[in-house]
Amino acid sequence: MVDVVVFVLAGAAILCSAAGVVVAGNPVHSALSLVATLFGVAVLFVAQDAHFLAAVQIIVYAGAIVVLFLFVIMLLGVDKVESLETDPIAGQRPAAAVVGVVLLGASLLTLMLTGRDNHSPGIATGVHSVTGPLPDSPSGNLRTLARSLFTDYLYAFEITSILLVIAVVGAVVLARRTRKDEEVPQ
Amino acid sequence: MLDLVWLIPTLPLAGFLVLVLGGRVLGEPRAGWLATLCCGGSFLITALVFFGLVDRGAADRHFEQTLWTWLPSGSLHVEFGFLVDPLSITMALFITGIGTLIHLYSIGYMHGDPKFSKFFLYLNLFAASMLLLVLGNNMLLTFLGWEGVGACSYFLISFWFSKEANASAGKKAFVTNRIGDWGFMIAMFLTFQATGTLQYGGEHGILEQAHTLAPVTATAIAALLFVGACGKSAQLPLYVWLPDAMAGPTPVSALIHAATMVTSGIYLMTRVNPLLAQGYDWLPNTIAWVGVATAFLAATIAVAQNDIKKILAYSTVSQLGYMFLAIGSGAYVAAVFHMVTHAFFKALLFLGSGSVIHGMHEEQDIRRMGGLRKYMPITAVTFIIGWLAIAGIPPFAGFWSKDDILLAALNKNPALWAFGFVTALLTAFYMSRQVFLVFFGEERFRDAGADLPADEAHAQAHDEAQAEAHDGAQDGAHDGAGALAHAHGVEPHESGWHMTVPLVVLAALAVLGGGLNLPFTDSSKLLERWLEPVLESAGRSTETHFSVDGSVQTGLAIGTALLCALAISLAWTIYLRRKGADAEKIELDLFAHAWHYDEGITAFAGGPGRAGFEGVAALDRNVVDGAVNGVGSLVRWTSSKLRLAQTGYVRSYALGIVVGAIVLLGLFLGKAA
Amino acid sequence: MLGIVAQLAPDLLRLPPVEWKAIVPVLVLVGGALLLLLVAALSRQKPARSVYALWTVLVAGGAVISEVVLWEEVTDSARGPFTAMAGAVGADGFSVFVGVVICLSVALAALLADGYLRRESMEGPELYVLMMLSGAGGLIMASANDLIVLFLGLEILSIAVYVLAAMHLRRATSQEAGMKYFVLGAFSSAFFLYGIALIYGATGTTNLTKIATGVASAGAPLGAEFRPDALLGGTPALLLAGFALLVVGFGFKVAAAPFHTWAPDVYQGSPTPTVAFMASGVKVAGFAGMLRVFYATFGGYRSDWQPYLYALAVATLIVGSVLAVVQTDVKRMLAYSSISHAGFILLGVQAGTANGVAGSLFYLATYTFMVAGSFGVVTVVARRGDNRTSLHEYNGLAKREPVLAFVFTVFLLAQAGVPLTAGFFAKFYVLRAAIDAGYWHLAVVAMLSAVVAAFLYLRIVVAMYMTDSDPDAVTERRLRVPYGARLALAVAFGATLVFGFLPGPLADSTQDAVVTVVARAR
Amino acid sequence: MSAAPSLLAAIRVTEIWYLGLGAMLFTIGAVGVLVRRNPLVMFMCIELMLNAVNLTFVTFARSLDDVGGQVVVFFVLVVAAAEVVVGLGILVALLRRRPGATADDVAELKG
Amino acid sequence: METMQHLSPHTPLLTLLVVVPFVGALILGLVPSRRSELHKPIAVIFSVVAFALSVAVLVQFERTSGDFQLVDSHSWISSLGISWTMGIDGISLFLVVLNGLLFPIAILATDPHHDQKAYYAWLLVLEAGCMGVFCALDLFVFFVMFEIVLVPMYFLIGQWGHGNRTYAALKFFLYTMFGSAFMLVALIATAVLHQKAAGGALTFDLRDIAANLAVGKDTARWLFLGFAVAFAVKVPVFPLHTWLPDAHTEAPTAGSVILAGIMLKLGTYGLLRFGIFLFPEAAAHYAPLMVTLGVIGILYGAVVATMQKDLKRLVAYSSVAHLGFIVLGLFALTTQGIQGGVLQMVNHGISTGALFLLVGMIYERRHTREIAKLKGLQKPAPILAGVFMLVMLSSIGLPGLNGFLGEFLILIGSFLTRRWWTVAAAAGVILAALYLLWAYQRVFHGEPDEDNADMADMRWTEGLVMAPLLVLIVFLGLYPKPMLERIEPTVDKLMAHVQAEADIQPPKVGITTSATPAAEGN
Repeated sequence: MVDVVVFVLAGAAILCSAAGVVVAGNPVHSALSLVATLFGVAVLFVAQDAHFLAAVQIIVYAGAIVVLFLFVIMLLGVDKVESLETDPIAGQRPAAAVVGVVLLGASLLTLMLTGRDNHSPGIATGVHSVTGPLPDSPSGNLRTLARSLFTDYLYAFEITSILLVIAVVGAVVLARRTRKDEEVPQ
Repeated sequence: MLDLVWLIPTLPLAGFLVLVLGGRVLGEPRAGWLATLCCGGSFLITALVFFGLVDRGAADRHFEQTLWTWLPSGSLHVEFGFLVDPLSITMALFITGIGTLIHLYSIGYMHGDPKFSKFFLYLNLFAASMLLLVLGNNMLLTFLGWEGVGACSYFLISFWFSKEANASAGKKAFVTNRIGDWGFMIAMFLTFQATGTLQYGGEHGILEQAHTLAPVTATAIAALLFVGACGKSAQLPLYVWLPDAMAGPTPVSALIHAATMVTSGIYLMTRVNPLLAQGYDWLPNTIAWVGVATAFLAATIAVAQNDIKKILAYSTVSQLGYMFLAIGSGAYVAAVFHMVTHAFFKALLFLGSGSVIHGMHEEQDIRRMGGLRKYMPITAVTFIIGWLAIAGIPPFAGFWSKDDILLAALNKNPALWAFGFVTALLTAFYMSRQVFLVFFGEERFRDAGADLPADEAHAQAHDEAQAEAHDGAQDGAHDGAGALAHAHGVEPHESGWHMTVPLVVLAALAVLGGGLNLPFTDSSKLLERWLEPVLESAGRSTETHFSVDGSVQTGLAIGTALLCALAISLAWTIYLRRKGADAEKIELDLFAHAWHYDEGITAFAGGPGRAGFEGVAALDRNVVDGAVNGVGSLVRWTSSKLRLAQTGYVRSYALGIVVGAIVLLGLFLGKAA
Repeated sequence: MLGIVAQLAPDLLRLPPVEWKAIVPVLVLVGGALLLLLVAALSRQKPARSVYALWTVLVAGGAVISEVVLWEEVTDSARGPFTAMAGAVGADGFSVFVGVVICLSVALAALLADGYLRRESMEGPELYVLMMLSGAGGLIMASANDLIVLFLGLEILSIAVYVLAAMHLRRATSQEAGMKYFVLGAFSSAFFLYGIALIYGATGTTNLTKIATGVASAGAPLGAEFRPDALLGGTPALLLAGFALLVVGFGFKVAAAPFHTWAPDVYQGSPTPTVAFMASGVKVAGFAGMLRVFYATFGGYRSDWQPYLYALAVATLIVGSVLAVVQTDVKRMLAYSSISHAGFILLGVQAGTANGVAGSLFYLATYTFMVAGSFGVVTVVARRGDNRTSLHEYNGLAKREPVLAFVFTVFLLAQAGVPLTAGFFAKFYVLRAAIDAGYWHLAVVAMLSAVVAAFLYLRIVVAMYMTDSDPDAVTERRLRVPYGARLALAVAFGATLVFGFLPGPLADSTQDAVVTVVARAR
Repeated sequence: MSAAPSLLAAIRVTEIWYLGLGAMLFTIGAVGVLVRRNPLVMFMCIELMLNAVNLTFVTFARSLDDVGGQVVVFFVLVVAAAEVVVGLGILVALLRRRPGATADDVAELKG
Repeated sequence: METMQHLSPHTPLLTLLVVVPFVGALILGLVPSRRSELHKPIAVIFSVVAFALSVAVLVQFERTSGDFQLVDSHSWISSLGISWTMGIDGISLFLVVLNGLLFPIAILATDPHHDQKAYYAWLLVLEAGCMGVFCALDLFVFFVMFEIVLVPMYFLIGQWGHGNRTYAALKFFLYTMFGSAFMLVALIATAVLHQKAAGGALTFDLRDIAANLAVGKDTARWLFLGFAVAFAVKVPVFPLHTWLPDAHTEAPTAGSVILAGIMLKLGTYGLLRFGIFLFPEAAAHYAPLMVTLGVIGILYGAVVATMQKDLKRLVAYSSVAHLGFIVLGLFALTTQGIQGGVLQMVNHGISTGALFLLVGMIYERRHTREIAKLKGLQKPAPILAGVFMLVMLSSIGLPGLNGFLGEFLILIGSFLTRRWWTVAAAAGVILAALYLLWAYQRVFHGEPDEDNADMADMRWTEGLVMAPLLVLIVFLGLYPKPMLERIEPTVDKLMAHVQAEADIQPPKVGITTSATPAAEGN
């Protein structure tokens, strides 16, 4: 019963704040809504016994990424409220609405179809515990995760470093200032 | 001696080649003499071959000479070879004979023309082609000659090409002939399919196989060949080119458009007479009716013509109609007989008219002549002989041959005879009209142009195109001559010996030509006996079994001659005694306009015909090519519309991605569901 | 550090054996990039700029050499393909072949970039660093034997290219291109990732070998043609939806319609040498992933995904060729042409046969040269500012620059598929595969679209040879073709012709490089 | 009184709840990208989508009793971080030249 | 000739035929542009050498054999079973010789006004390609050659053509490529299906495939259509002909000569070799269609030609009509029809080639091809007019000149199997006279106006160049036996093949072979 309540509350929070990200005129509000969403997701991680991930979610996402967003908002002063009454691209918004509904419908349909066809209960038809079973206790979560990360996913783990190098180099390159007089006439 | 046959066409051909390469170097008059010698040499060889043939027995008068294999392809095997038999050698004889005379005549006639040597070059080529036509031992070689003479005719009609009308006339002749040639070609295809060969003679030749053919096949082949003959020999409905062909120099009219080329249709039909015999009866009937209709129609038209050559042209058409009447009636001998006599007197008439034109400084309108006998006596006398011959006055050549034809027609169908008979009267009448207006009566050429009746103005206008053509004879340098003649009048003069000698010779032949086939006794029917080997294979006897007895025949002949004389006197009354006062009662507008037939065709070709062609061309531009360009435009249009989706807005692109994802999801789920 | 941990607590962490051989090419590229970055950052006086390009070419060459060494092993019948790094890397002929092509693409783009950077007064070795790292991402994708590794490789490849696209800071269009590419790339990545999640749910793993060989609930392998639905009846919707979303991701990377919309804008706006890399290297990597996942891993589900790749191929062919018709910017034209080429390559992919894979690989390899050469010419003609790319700039080029025009013509005709160029054989091989698999109708569509596309190439030829120069172009200074670009063009030109006359060796290697399920751990 | 709790107790939160929620979140993110003009907000929406995927992974990990799904989330986080860094870098470069530009304003390249 | 006899039978004459002009083009490419005095001599030398080689081929040809001769085969792409196989038989022999003859003439007869080097180089490439088409016995090599000729011709039209040249060049290229698109698919399908059905290795060898084409009847019909479309465009068969007038009209004189003289024959040759020979049953099945299109082409081409205002366009449409005859002949499927078709291919090449040369001479003097602006040219230029007349009469099909015999054989052959079509087709003979004579009248007859009065007559050099064609026009009209007897064995063999495969009876000819005359069914 508790999990139902948790799910409903967290789910509602996630959906509401996610909607907030989309509809908030001020990007700062959007960013804050994003934080709320991330928290909600973290709660659901906990509800599914992914305690460590929940922590990382909060620290990395809410703590680092959203801060970065806010930082850029402040840096560039793009915190001006966007008028959301109309969309300059004709038909974009209704199309988005239709597309959203259909996309959601398709996703849910997928789940339902899978549930229908699947003889075993549940949707995930896959083979169980291929990489390794989840730990029984929350305390085992970190250890299991770490072992998997450094064995089965060692390669993936190592190559994320390349990603980070690129991010750094990219940021440096793009943030470089240029003299105005060198502007290329278009 | 028969082995020399290859030399017959080769000599004029050699002359042609020499003139092509060195004609200009030779110049006038050597080029003309060379050509004449070549033609004359050819005549001599023909004569030698003729005697060689005569030497052989009547049953053995068939000789073939193969030079090389021309067209070997599968079961089709066509040789380049010659066939010498009484028919072909008869043709060759009068072709080379008259040809030589006309070559000679032309030396005088073409005097001073800047393209003197070129004229003889064409004449020699024509002679060679014509000889190939008659001597060829297969249909394809005949066809080669057939088209060759057509091409030469084209060259010569448009010889003075500076005038558009001449050029048009040449083209018209060629194209109209081609319509006939279409029939000829189909006939060859059918022949090949039916018999497996195109050779005339020999064991497996067409003529041998003819009687084994199904009647329908034989009829089809013969009918198609007749289509070809209609083109070449200017029969209805294809005769229209011949009157226009008078645009060529007069010797050409004499040689090609009177004596030789136009008779090749007769030759062809005679050559394939076994096919006609094997076929259904409706075909000879049709041929006879076409012939007589042409004869009658052309005669009526000739009545109302004022151009001296045009009268003769229609007369030629009319006489050719007679020959087809003979063919259709099964009287091949009569046809050939008339062909020969006609060659004599019509060549004579044309050459005479050429002499007149020459003497009148390119005047061709008979209304501006008159009384010329005083100025050009030799021309006048010979012309008058020709006139009497064609008018069917005994004992001139025309009387005998025409009489043979009328008898055959009567035998076939009295109605045919009736038309033929009326035509004979008309012939006598219009020829008399011409002779009287040209050589007798008052001299109208001094104040020419002034006294043309006003109501004839439009007729004049109609003739303008043609008249211009003749006015402009002798190339651009002479252009003004005709007009000058109108203004100041001319002093007619007799032509030189080059021109008069052929006239005299031909006049003699026109007088004596009837002797070839006199109807009195079997032995006097020289031509009939001579041609017998060619015709007996027809399966029908050449001995025409007349349904009327001899005395009736004689009576009819005499009656016809008398009535012809009456027609002459009628012409005398109208044109000499009453000076053409009531002429318009006979020279109907309908006749002057050639029954509006040619005009109708011209109007059709220039109107709906041309519009149709334009329509197809427009179809090609707009629909066929339009479809191609349309595809291009469609792609371009699609592109320009599709690129609107490429808005530049990143959100639209994202929308596209989502839509794409949804579509793929939908497709996959559709599979799952 | 991990090693230390592993030594200290062997039972806590048992590190998988590291098969260096399999990852050396990646390491060479990454190491080369990092070395360059360090040297450039630390050295006092900047080395001559050409050194950067030279270094990049050397590094790429080194990677190629290491790939060739690997090739000897994986194509050896006695040894054959193997997995490495706990099954995350699959070293087979396919990964090697694709890796070589990507390295070539890096080298060619670097050669073009050399003169370009100097002309545009752009600094720094970062471009080369990013290119090498991006190339490393491509290599990772090619050898990925795990969907997550594949995804990471894709991101490494893409994120570097986003930066490359936006790098010309003085061209507004460059940033626009970067922004568009980034937003859409990240967007499509999310779809792709979602797809991975669904497949994970459907199969229980992200490891391709395991997916392919299958693990029954009892734990016994079912063999290469494992299909869960064989037990359950019907392919699970989850898996199918996963396919669909993966197609979205791959389709975006290879610029297949309707996920192509970014390509024209990005190609037009990005620095031209970068575009050369984008059109070759990125596309190659995208197709490599696609082949690995669909052909090798989900080969048993061929009948499920083939129809949709078919539809994708048709749409791509048509959009690419038709939309090119009205373009007036050469870079944009070539962008559309690259879309239509993607359609042709899809022909081979969707055939779902070994011939198809080989054909696609042949196409990718030769297309790399053609497109790098084409954009090389565009780079040169664009002059300083990189914005003289409109078609009329090419008017009368044959008069002014006969050699350049001729070389460009060869590239264009090759792309049009004129025989005796590599482009013809490329088309020939994929067509043959499609026809062999019974898709002759698709082959007809492809050839017809090639006709439409030919119009675009011919238009450029018309401009160069059959149109007079613009008046001001005549008075301008002659074009300078930098040595790097010369070399790149010469190599591309040579390859285009050589493979056009003698495609045999290359085609034979593509046969050896047909992707398989790599199951053997070394 | 006891009926409601027992009813509630009868309801089990199964994986489909989570998966459905993930799908909704994903859709909201996707729609957000389509309707927002501020590039920053668009990035945020993409983050929403990635989160939805993370949620899905974690859910599958639990139903499959497999740790792999959870590990993947790590990598997704890294990727998200790297993406944001580069994306914001591009945005900075762009907006520095054209302050206040929205995604729609950057549409010079088209056709 | 002596030396030719001494050529060893192993000399790869046919390969040399292709290689020599190509090498010439390469050498020309290496000669500097400013050494313009060298360009034409080099081109002439190589084309004359090629001609000499083609004469050597003629001499070495074994007259009585219907097999492929002088076969010369080298493996090219072994994995696909593609080999460089060259060989000729009676069908291709004279086309090769004609090709060898027309190129030196075209090169000698005209001078480009700019870019000499490229002009001659393209012409030589074109010659190599055309030689390749006629000699290739490998489907693939044939296609390569068939397609490669587009490029030089495209440049010849586009760079040295007249007014609307780029449009014409584009149209020519794209239209032909459109056709080839189908052929390529059909060609690959043929090889692939043949392999599948017959087993063994993939092969593109024409002889192997034709010997036992192991595909189903319906499949073969589709394949035939694929090939036929390509050839129909090239021929061109109504309604796919509209590229031709544009291309012919806008091409430079040499281009028009080669287009009409040689390149249209690629289509008819293809129809014969890769249509009828390869798919006899399908050819017989579609013969009514092809024959109908041929007949429509004859009449339609003639009618449209009549209304043309441009002299070159008129000649171009006359080609549509003439090629209609060839199509009719080929698909009559009789010995005479096919033999006539082959003969007519050569004859049309000679006479239309000559006609285009003459039109080119007029254009060079008067700078217009508009019929309305030309008048009375016979007066200032009687020799030109005479030569024109001769060539024109050959084109009209005057017996005694070469044009007639081909047409006659075609018609007599087609009459055996397609009577009513032939009756209609023969009417084309009338129309041919109409449009050509009318054109001649408008151009050469009449009184020249001042623009035309001073036109120069033919120079002796021009006459010398024309002379071989004129001699051939007359010679082949009177003595075609040397040609026919070399063509016949091959055609007999082909007919036997067709009759066996398509299960048709040879047409009955003559009374002796049939109890009831064929005409009975009339």
